[in-house]
Amino acid sequence: MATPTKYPTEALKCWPKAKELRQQYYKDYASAHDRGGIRWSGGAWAFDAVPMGLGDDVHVMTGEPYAASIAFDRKFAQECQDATDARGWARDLCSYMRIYWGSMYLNRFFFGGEFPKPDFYYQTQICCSHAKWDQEASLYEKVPFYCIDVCVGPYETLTEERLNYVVKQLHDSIEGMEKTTGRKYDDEKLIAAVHNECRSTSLWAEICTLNKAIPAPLDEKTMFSLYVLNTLQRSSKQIGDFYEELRDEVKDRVARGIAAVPYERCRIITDTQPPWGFLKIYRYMEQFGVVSVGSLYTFGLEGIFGEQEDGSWGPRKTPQQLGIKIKTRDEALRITADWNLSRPQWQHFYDPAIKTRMMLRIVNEWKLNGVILHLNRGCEGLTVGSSENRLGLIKAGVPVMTYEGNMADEKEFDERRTTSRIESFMETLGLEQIPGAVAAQAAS
Amino acid sequence: MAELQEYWRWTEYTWRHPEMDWRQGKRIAAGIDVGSVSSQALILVDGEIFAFSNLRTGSNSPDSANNAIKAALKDTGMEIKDLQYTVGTGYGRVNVPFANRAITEIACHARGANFMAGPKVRTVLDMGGQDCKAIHCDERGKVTNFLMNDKCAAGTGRGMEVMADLLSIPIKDIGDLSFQVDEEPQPVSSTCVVFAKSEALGLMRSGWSKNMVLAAYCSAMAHRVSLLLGRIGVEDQFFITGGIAKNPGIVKRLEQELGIQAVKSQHDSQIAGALGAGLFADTLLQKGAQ
Amino acid sequence: MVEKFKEWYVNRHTYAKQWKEQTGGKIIGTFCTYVPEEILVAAKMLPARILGSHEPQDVTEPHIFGMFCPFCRDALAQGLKGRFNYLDGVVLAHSCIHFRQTFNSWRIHLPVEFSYYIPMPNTVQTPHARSYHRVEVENFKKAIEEYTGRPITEQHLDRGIEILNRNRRLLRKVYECRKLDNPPLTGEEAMYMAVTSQFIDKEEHSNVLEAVLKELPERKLPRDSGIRLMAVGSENDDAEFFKMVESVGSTVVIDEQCAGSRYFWNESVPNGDRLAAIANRYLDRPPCPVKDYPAHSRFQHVLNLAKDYRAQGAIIMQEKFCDPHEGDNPRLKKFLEENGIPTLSLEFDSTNPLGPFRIRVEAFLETIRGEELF
Amino acid sequence: MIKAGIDVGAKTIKVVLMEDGKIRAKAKVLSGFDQEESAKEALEQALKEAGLSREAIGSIVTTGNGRKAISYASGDVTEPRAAALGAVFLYPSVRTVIDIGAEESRAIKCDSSGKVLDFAVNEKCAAGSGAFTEAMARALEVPLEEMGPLSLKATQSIPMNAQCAVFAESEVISLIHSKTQKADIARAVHDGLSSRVVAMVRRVGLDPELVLIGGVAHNPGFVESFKRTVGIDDVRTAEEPEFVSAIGAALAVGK
Repeated sequence: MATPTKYPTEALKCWPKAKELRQQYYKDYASAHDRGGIRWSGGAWAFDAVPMGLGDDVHVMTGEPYAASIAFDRKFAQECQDATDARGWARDLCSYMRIYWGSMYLNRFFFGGEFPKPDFYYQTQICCSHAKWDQEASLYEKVPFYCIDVCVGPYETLTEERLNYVVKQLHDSIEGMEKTTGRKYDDEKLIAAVHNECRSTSLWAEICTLNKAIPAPLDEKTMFSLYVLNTLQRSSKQIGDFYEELRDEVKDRVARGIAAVPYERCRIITDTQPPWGFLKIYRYMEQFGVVSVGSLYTFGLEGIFGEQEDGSWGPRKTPQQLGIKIKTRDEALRITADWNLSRPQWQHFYDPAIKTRMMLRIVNEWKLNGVILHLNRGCEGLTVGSSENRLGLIKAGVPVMTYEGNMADEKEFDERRTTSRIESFMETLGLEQIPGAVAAQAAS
Repeated sequence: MAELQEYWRWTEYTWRHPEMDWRQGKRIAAGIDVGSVSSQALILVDGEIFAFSNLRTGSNSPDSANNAIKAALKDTGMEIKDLQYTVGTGYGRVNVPFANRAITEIACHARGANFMAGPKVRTVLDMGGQDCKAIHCDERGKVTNFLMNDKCAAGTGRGMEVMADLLSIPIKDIGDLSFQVDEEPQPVSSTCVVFAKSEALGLMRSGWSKNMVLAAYCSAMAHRVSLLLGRIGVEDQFFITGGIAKNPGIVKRLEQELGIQAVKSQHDSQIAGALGAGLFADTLLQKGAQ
Repeated sequence: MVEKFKEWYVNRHTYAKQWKEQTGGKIIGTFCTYVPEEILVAAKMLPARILGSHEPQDVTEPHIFGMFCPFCRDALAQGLKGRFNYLDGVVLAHSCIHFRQTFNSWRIHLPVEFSYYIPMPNTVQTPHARSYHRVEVENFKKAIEEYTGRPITEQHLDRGIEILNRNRRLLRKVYECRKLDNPPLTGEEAMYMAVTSQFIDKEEHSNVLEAVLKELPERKLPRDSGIRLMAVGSENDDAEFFKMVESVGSTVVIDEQCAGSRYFWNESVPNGDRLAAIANRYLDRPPCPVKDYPAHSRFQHVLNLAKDYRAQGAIIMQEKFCDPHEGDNPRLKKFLEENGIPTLSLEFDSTNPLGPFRIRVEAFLETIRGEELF
Repeated sequence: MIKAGIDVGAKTIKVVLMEDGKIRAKAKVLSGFDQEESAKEALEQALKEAGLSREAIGSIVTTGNGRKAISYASGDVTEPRAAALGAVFLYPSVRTVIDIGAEESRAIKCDSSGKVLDFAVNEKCAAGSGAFTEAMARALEVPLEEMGPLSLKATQSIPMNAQCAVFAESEVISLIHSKTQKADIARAVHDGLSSRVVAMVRRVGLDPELVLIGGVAHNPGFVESFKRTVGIDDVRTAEEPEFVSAIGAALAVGK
């Protein structure tokens, strides 16, 4: 077989900055109280722009990314999950939740010291586990819990009443936060935060859209450490600024034909969170010239997309870009509600057919050769409907491979079986290992 | 292909009180524990252990019960008809032909443990072939709360039996051998007993010694059991019944995990169930049961 | 008369087909117990709840991954095996994501004339859920009107509400008898009564209930009722399990499950606005844990039931992988035990080997019986 | 020239020697602790049977879970590919290959050239692999090879309610203690296994042009259950099911 073309590659300049932002984030949270600031915890999908109205010293720690960081430390991850098991919780519950609880029960903060107790929990309910997660956490920590129900059906069926239902709850939550913190709520700060949120999430969608290029400027393994910033605090200006910088760098990579994977000759996407402790399976696929250009998960968890003039998928236009001037609290809440309800990764909760449609769109627009679905035992929320997605993709003629695993519980991932499964899938795609790629990896 | 020698079984034996004359006794009570792997029959005379047997369970439990009681009665001059009250327990408890009543092994193990290790015992761990029970009891050996492993046998005696068979090592030696390693290896991850076999083979193929494999299994099992115990709450004065108590490879590692020592007893931990059943029989006799 | 319910339970599909022949009416499959049946009954339709059959099956593997609850797979299997081929429509009111898969796979692979998803509020504890859900119930009514081409008048609604309420009242009355020292019903029999009300014509069902209520005062169980137990937890109509539990010296006197009391416990309270009355009824009913937050409002209700029915112990029935219940049970267990109700937790699959369960149940009963052995 | 195929399985190692599309010799040994050594032994046996010397072998291709452990192999192929190649070589019309091994079972969809189009693997579930029958045989105290014939004597069909192999073992023991006939239990065991296998096969689609390979295909009790479950009367089982993958491996050279 002829040796495939080798594209030029370069390290991502923004990389260290992303790392730095993450570390600072957890430091700030842990030390917030020392500086008289406010701490809240909850889900990465919480309306994080809303608490911003409480002041500039409001710090958040979202549960999922925190648990994911722990997942890389298999030993501590296991200790946390054992601590949760020991309290009688079922082993098949969300593994992020079990890790977060464990860290809380053990009173051990992954980034050093005791587990920082939040002033309140703030969450959205779309996955069955979300409300239960913070219900337990708030009872254990004896702090208030505000939960916004966003189960109002897919965005394409959104009505005025459905939007109002969410907005009214957001209003209530602000009153609650004022009571809890004894602070006066500042609508100007909310408005700014909503603008930032839309900017950050639209920018990420734009960056993902740049990955339509061949060769792909980014591979999913890299994207994992980039998309995460939006899960931390998408409504902060810093994060938006970072994505702007990143967008420009990725644009430049596309212009100069810089690839993420040197021997790219087969493009795929995966699905749901990967088994964090075993990202090497992505490196293994690279040996065959396979690049994962992302997933509905990396794209749509925190990227807000919209149809472009030409009907293709791209960043949704932000209120700023549309010249909308937000004046009141209510306007701000309506915009953030509508914006979040359009989140791609929320749609499949109602119907797998919607997700299949989005995936097929990605298959075509990102020019893919196949899809790998992670049947993630650690997250029923993102795995829900996966089997129907598989059938839908196969029906449309897309080669699909599935593997079972767990994003954060290594007991449920089998490395040997998964690798040999990938190898078989490569055979069905007619791909063999590229000596050059193997050697390069061995060297690095 | 099937190994002829069954390394995984404990050896059978019987015991008899050296000088007791049962004919002097007022109450003769018996307890029969028909477990999935082994069966015990135990006879109490006026509340004192007179004789017992510890045999393997055949796949035909009524016979297991008969064989066990016959073995216990052998050369004692006592016959089944002399038993005034008999309680059956264990998986085959409802199939003990000559039993007056059946009581679960959970109640019996707690009662037996209370007799064997004293009234201060609050937590009893029974690791049988099929399941693992964490029992909390009061000063009379009355069960106040209990937990059993759900649909997973990792952490039951079976795991060890599989290893013994696979490595052709008598089960009684496993514990000691598991300590003959330079350093404690990583516990194995496999949670399914059925896959433990291939996992062990894989480890051996990658150059692990038999002892290392044993060490890895003992610590994995000790860890799983400690989680179960954690859920019921381990109090001081904690006692282990069942064959597993004879495996220091697990017991010592478990004690390390829990940070407390298990109470030791001069009795064979495998008779706890039959003993408890016998004690219940004796109580019922005193209460005038027929 | 009591036997009638078991007969219905066993022959539910034959019943449905006959109902269709005789009435020429439409049968709507309901997913979970949050569908406002008043609307369907007002439109003279037969609501039939989609349930499993507790038999081993091998047909759902391609559609629902094995990490989701056995109930949602067992239920889909019934559809894929063609047992519900008489359905004209299917409706789901938002409950858990597990069962939504059953509904969606059904829509994809078993097309029916009418399918509707009600985005019912999940946070039933917020006051805003009321005005919102009223609109959704109204939308549902409109959809039904469009489908049948007949308007649903206020009189129709009143009729629907009354038929449902009557059935609920009667079931409550039957449950009342279970408070007696020697309940005239076994838990198994009560389970058949409650479950069948979820797929048998409500009026027909109510008529038999009334007849049974006349019989009950004379009725005696052929055995000592033994320990009084409560069954609490996930969907479970596993008759074999109840049989076993009641064969080892106990009687289930009350339940808190969607196959039982949760389904019929409260009524629609008619006020001027009928749709609001219907909507509120479903927001105010004893909730499935998936809708029970921020507060655990359910816990006190469970304890009250245990006390009113003098349950001596509670069996917490946990459907494997049922996250909402798994998210409640450890705290519920603690709550009950702190209030003097011992509990036994069991993990259920669609089919269960009774041997291992039996040991646990017997041991549990021994701990409750207490002194006789000491 | 001679092409050797070695299937390095979890329990046994199978070797096949082929020459111009014909099978010259076969051998099978227990895997043991040293798969490489056992493989060598099996290879020697096969050469002896064929009256050939080591030099006569042109290529050695391995498959099976230990396929990477054989240093002297000239290459290796994945289990699905080997199974598909071997099955289509022996039975050209086959489009679905069902491979039930001791530890893993697989359903493979392939084309006329033996190219794998889609496949499903029974993930880490003992209840869907040969290990299940093995564990149950032990609980029943019946030699593994007698399980199948025994189950054919069943007089009634009882469902295997346990979903997991280990829980099933307790169930079997409970059944024994409730005096259920061993034959009926054995049938329940095979029904349980086949329903799991069929559930997996449905993931790639159930095509009547199928063949059962792997050691378990020898078990008449399983095959009967399988027929009942899929509702196909003439289910094709390979004549020497355990060698199909080794044949496929031998043929993989140059493909």
